[in-house]
Amino acid sequence: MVFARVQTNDFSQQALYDELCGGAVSQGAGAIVTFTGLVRDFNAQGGIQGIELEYYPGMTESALNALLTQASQRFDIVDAGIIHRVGKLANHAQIVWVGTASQHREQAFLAATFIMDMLKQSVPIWKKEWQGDQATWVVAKTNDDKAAMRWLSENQDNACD
Amino acid sequence: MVFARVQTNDFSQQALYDELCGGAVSQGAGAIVTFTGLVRDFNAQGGIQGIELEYYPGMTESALNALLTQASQRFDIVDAGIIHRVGKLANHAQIVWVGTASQHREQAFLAATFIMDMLKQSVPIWKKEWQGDQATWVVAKTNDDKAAMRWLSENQDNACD
Amino acid sequence: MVTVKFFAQVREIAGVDSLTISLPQPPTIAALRTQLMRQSAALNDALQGNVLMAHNQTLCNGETKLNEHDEVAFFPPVTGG
Amino acid sequence: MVTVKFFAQVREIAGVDSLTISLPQPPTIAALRTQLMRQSAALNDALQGNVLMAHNQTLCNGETKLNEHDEVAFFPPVTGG
Repeated sequence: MVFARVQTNDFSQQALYDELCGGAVSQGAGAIVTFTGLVRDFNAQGGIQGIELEYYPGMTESALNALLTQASQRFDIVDAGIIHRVGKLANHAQIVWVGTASQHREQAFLAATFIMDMLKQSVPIWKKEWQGDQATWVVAKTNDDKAAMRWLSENQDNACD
Repeated sequence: MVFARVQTNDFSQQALYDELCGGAVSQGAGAIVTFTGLVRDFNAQGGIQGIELEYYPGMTESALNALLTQASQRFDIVDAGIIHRVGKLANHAQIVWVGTASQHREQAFLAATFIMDMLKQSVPIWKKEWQGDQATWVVAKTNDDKAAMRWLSENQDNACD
Repeated sequence: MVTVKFFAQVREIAGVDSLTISLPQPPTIAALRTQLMRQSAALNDALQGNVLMAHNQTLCNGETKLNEHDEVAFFPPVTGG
Repeated sequence: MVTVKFFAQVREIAGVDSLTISLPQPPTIAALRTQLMRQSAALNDALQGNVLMAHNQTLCNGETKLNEHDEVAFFPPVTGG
């Protein structure tokens, strides 16, 4: 049902949408939410020339699958998927895709937000940014910690109540 | 920049994604959120055989555009689009697509949630469900009113604080 | 004259998609609605209860003032999306 | 023996991707980390400060007990997505 993959090659929006919906519609899904992260062409210091992503083969895939299991237990979703690219990526390239399918739009939105917030805090992937021939490791953002903490400090399924 | 269309024909996930990203990446978009609503094959009374959507030509398009303007003023997004189908739609067909592009994922998620919540309450479109040769108008849901009210009662940009 | 449009259940119960009618006195949507409801049993049924109103394609309330050639619409709470 | 892996800045500063080392005494990740930091200036620099730890590919803390053939990893806070 759920799917999680780490890959170097690009992904197709249509193919992933179709993969997610394949089983989901027969389970009553009426709401599909997707998130796509793209390489931005700048950071706080100025323009950049692409990024490079490192991962921990084995653990990264396990962490992504564990995240989907958590999301499925916490939210009323019928399917979900994550694709994360690694290696060198050019400016504007697709980095990550998350999709959720639910009977209810609120649950689909919450599950997708949860997956992205937790992914940014708990899945072993590291990013460096290229400026000229210099690559600099990105420092983890306090904002991302806060976004993840919001979910950890809650007993409710709903981030907004 | 923003786009809103009412149409009878189906839409392509890939084409809409590409249309949304076209201008958005050069404006620093790093986060794309999409929502798709599908026809479910059941309601509280049992199985259904498709739906039929009526709209108010002229006002529906204006209301969708006004909603995109509101979303652009309220959230930090660089682009957004809405496609809504009308006419007869079979079970599992795509009904509505909303896409938002932002520099920040939280704003993209909030803007897409806001657009769907407000669309369900303020855009003149009406749905009937077919069961055999009987079509029954769908009654507006209290839940949808509550979802929209949440945004109207807030001074903050963020539904979760 | 103002143009009046009906949609969804309201249209089906009224048995008419649209009609034209002379400006009511006072020239408000509330007065127009009352006038229409007196016109026929079908319109009376159609415009009862929780019916939304639009003036020149913008949602409005009963106080809204009407002018010649305005477009008014009556319809049930929306259920799109 | 346990296998130790390093990632991202930690890997670059350590100057090594992975190594094997005999089980420390006491057999905890904290003891392993101290032992590695004493081994070279590079490892000392690499394992200083805010470094996350994984035990058999699950995030853990310094108290975690180690067994023969376990896999341990040290890396900086993650920045994917």
